Amino acid sequence: MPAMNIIQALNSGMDVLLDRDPDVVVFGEDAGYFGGVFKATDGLQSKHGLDRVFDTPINEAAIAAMAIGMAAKGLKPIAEIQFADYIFPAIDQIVSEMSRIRYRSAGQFASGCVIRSPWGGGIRGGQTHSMSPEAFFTHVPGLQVVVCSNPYDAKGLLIASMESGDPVIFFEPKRIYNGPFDGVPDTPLKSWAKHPKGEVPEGYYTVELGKAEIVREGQACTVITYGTLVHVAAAAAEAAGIDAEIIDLKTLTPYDIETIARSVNRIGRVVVAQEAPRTSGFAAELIAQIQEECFYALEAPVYRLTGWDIPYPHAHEWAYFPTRDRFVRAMKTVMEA
Amino acid sequence: MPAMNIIQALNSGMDVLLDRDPDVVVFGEDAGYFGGVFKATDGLQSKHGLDRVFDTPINEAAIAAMAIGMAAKGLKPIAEIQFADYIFPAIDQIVSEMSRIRYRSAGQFASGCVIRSPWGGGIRGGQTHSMSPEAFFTHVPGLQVVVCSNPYDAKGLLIASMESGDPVIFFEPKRIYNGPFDGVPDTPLKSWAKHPKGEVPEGYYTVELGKAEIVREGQACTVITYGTLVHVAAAAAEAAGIDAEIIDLKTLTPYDIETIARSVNRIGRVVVAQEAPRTSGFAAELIAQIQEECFYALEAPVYRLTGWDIPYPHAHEWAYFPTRDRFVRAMKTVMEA
Amino acid sequence: MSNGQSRFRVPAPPYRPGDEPDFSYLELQKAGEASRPDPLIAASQTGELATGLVGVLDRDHRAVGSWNPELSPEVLREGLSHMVLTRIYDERMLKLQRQGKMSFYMKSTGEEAVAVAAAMALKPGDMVFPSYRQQGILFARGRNIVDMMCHCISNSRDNLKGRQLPVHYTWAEGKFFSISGNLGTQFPQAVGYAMACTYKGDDQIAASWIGEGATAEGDFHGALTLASTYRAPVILNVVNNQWAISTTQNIAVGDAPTFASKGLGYGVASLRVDGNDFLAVYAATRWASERARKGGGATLIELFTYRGDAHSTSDDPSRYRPRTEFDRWPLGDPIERLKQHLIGGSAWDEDRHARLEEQMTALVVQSYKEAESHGTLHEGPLTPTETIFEDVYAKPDWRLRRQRQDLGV
Amino acid sequence: MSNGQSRFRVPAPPYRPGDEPDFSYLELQKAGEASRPDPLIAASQTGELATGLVGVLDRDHRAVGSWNPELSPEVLREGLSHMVLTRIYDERMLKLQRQGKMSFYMKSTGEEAVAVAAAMALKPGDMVFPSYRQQGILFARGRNIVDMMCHCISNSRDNLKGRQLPVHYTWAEGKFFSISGNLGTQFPQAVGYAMACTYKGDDQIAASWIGEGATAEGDFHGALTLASTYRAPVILNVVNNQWAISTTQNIAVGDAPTFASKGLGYGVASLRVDGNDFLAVYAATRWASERARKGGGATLIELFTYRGDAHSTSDDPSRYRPRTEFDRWPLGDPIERLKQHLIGGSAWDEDRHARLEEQMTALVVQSYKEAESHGTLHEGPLTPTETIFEDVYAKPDWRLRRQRQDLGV
Ligand SMILES: Cc1ncc(C[n+]2csc(CCOP(=O)(O)OP(=O)(O)O)c2C)c(N)n1
Ligand SMILES: Cc1ncc(C[n+]2csc(CCOP(=O)(O)OP(=O)(O)O)c2C)c(N)n1
Ligand SMILES: [Mg+2]
Ligand SMILES: [Mg+2]
Repeated sequence: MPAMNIIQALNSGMDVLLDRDPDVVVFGEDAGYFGGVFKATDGLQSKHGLDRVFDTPINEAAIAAMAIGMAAKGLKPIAEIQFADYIFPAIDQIVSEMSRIRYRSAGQFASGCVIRSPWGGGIRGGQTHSMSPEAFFTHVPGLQVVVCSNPYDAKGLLIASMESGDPVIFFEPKRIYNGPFDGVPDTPLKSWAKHPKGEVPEGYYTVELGKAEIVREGQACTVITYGTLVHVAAAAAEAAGIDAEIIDLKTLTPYDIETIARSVNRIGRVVVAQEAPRTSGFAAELIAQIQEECFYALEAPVYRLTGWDIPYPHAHEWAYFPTRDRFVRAMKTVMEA
Repeated sequence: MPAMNIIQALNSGMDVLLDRDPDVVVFGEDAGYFGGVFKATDGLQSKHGLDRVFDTPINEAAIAAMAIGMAAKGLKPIAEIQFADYIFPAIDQIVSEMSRIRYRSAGQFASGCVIRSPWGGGIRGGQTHSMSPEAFFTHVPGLQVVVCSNPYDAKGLLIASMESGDPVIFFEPKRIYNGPFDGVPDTPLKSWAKHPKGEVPEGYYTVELGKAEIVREGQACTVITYGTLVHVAAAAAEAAGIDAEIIDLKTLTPYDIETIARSVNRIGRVVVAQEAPRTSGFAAELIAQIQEECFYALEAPVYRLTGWDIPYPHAHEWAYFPTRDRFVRAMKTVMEA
Repeated sequence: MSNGQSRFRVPAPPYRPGDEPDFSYLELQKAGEASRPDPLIAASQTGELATGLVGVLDRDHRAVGSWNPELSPEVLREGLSHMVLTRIYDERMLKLQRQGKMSFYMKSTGEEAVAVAAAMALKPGDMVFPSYRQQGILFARGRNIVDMMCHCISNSRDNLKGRQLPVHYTWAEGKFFSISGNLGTQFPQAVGYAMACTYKGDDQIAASWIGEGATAEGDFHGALTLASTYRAPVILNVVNNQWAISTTQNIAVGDAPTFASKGLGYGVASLRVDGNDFLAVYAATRWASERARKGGGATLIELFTYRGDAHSTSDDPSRYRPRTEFDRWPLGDPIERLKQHLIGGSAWDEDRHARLEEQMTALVVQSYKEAESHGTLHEGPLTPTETIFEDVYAKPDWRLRRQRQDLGV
Repeated sequence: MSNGQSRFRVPAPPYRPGDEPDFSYLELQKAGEASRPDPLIAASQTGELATGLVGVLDRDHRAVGSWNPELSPEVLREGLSHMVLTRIYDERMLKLQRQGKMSFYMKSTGEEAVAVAAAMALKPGDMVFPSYRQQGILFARGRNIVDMMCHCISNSRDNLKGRQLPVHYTWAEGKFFSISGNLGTQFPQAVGYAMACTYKGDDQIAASWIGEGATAEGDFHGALTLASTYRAPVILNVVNNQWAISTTQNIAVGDAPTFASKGLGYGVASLRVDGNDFLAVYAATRWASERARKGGGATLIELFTYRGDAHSTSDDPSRYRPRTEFDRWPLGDPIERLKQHLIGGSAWDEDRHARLEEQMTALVVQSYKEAESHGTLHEGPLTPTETIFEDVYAKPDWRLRRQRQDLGV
């Protein structure tokens, strides 16, 4: 199996979808000729044609609306929002329309599509190229929210998302596009080539939505997270020699409550981590559900490890980011409580 | 003191602000000549002039942007978004701009303003006139989110919001504009005239932001909520003879953790209620914080009472709404756990 | 500071309650004056059409000029019949709303031609993305009236399972997209649909309608930008009925010459049309659909009309405009005008009209009886409660399964 | 299905890498041909100006025609000096970025006149809402270069406390609003500010700049709608530098004649201007500011120019356009053109120019030394870490106090 980074895996996923189904179309700002500012759609236009992979005007609302209209006619759009920070102009079309077309038409129409978007910080992007706005979408009935954390999953989840028939907000942690990240500021880039999930089949396969994965088994505490922080958590466990069980959620809505509860009920000590600002982030949802589901198993308060309630800063990025050291501290706190 | 309903109290609050400060301006769709579809700005244009209280084009993003630009020049805008469901077209201007101007300019500019919006369901408004989108805004650093629950607070919180200097998203539970609601479907309308908080001073006063109020003292369980549901909770306690302590949050960000923790630490049994869909709602935030803050005091899982993860239905509105009966069940559940 | 005088300009409508409306200041091009160019002309050549007024029926109700679509009496009578039905239906539903049979209603009084003529000029396979004031399309496309009513009273036969406010119809079979309560959102969606038509290589097009007030939304701009960029086969209709709830069209139009002229800046063909002239609306829609189908791209059509009644059952227009405005409206009543045209051509008479009205009233009354037999909002039966958990996703996940259980349904 | 052929139309740029660019197909009005009307004419009368091209400097670098602002040699030399400084600053900052001194940089090469001439034509009290490519405004308004650099390298003296990406300046004292990373948002904000100016009754106006690509955003429409409705004293500039990262202006403009012509649909005066002609940009801005100050409302100005270098330090333009495009650009280089104009009028010579460049280079080098003495992004010192918790709110609440504690700063 070839080694791919996340960008290559996504590219391969879209290529497979375009090959298999003539109704699939791919579009976004700079996504056509140029292949996207992160190159995720590189080469797809020249291979599949100008009307299947194309550039759009800079209007995210119109991009989402176009997807809705196309889906009503039976197409299967994959739209790119250049940075997750720029999804807000489209949020009315996503929240008020896309997410509800099936419901409000009682199933007569649906808006199956994938909205892909580079997501998260750790790349010195400042406040407008670093956001993790997943919580805005996990609150919306009718949407599925996916955050991938490695090349293998990226491709498999992307294909599964397209096949779900529902609108899927598909966030891609850009910090780890080219290699996993251990959460140590300014650490040299590692490559996906050495990571087991960097091996990606060329052809068709899916990774099931709604299923989390225990990426590291352990007995001392459960760490539940997604995206970039999956790797930071793993690095923290290694670095501090903590026997943590690490759960990569992959799908945020619906999240895999079974896998979570099984682990928490067994271990009773939990860290939930997100990169987004703390208040009303997705970690809060997980904690609210965990305390309901596993109340009597909990031996310590669930530790909520997050970004701060501030815009993502530029120069002090690492003071905002949930680094490896903050993970170690979090794990120790729940273990010692 | 005159009896006022919430609309009259808000109207009086804006009138006071317009009188006291020439920099205050009021605008929104139908907010000028007509005085707003709920009449909150009734009479203000003829009293204060066409350039202080005026109609806007139907573009919520432009309304928010206008507020930002005006605030940069020192004006103090109060903008109305006709229904909270229609705030989404403005969310980019609010999230990416208004909330961050102070931060990103390091204090050189600020966007102090109030965005008022009728909020919540229970009025047969269907999915586009019933939403409670507070959680979208509580996740945004730089915003304050307020939800009033009675005439006295409505006016006092509105004036305090304008004076805070920060952008405040000010949600008004339209179900209780004209009288409190006990959460029993199709119950006859009660009037504010008989409610102690229906007495509203004519002149200037404020209700402090960030402070919750214990609207009912009790020993059996703590109910934390805001807006319409404050009254539903109280009705449930009365109806079922439950000795519940009911906390009206009033300000969601920053919420009054002290008042919450004091009550929870004392009682150990908690219901948190919101009308919005369940997943990633603001109740999750409160629960996450409560389990951290009061872990060892909790005697039962915090009960999360919410709307369902579906768009607000029209005909089956009461099957969605957290009714008095659902409150009773929630309280009993935490008390019996 | 406050002297009641505007220091920036806030546009006002010509008349407010108490004023005597007089629309003679409106300089409207007369029927027949605008000439009909080839549908494939350059958008830039539609400048005069965008500020003029495409009209066919003159003051004497004769069809004049090059836009005359030369429709047969049968077609015209069909159009008249749909319009009459629309109006009677609206009246009846309003009454029923007042009686508490439904939560809400919105009439289209005075705007029937905008919907009916356009729907008749389109092909049945063309997809429509309407706003909440084009119920006429449904009649023109032959929707079952009982079904429409069952939706409005949210009963057990409501094809939307009680999920939507009344009048927010969906009818996939009739190529009628789900109506949104959010203004303007359907405009760029229609363009996406139209692009998909071209992509699929079929002959279909899309059409959408928004109010003049809603043109201020960003989605209006998104729609026109997409339509221009991708040369999409779509008809973008702006129903300028002069009012957006209490807000005058002056607030939306500002200093712009007309709403139609906004299309020119995008290089989109633009027409302003007498929206109360069935023949003009029909002809303009035909022109635009021919343009779209032949690869000429989008057309923006402003339908100049007047909202004859309240915005919805939630407002009282006498608070913000003179009661007499509709009577003084210089473009008259679309039904009356088509009726007189037919009578003038001896293809219709007062008796037949009276009978048509009777028939339609009977149909509506009868239909309502049948509809009510399937329940009403307040008395039921409704769709089963558990259906509120369906159609959120293709398949419900554990959250919805649990929540349904929690509700005990 | 896929035959590489478009079934809906996807506009392409004239040239892609490997092509030999030839812009002779552009039919641009010549300098001096457009005539300058009274600034208070009706917006509808600006139609030809919106599709033409306001120009002053002809091919021989003479100032011709009625738009000639008749500026003194002193003013022109000042403009030249700001433009030269802008370019040298950009070059230097790019190099420093490549050396890792800052995280990111965006040059304005080729677009210096757009910013510098406009800033000089405005009054100092006028508020500007720029995009990220009008650094020239700061030089024209006399901002301290060391301060600018301290921002770009996010050091301890960064007036934005390291919170913003480089080039996203704010300078309240110089009436320079906070630059956003989100495209287009500043456009309607500027209109709100302009309305407030009128409200306050002062003589100030607002001006904003967005790229041609960003005109597709809904905020562009919101801005023009507000400006038209409230007749706000604002200048809305669209910098058409032909590219939006890799996306050709054709994608944003679609079938529209020009970006300027989009203003006409709103009843806003509209001009297309040679953006590489210092005198034309100056004259157009003066015209628009006179219009605004006298109550004529907004003007939309399209500045026709070319993005001479990469979009930012994150992209490589040779992937999507021919390397030679800028050389072939028919409107030349704004600096070279003003320089030749001055030389032609014997108000400048090559020696003085060489000295100017030397001085400016020295200034930039010297300033950078000073800036660096206050730290750099990677080596510090930065603003103290705890400042990340400041300015979120007027007063930090318990959440931020705790979080600061948690971080241990
Ligand atoms: C996004 C959004 N904002 C506000 C509203 C509230 N609203 C409903 S109808 C209406 C007026 C619409 O006027 P117009 O577009 O002219 O259509 P008309 O009702 O005249 O047909 C408003 C402001 C809404 N439904 N959606
Ligand atoms: C809302 C939003 N969407 C997308 C982007 C990403 N983006 C940054 S610059 C750019 C191109 C802008 O082109 P243009 O408006 O022509 O300005 P120019 O860079 O040419 O000056 C894009 C798409 C953004 N910053 N904001
Ligand atoms: Mg209208
Ligand atoms: Mg550009």
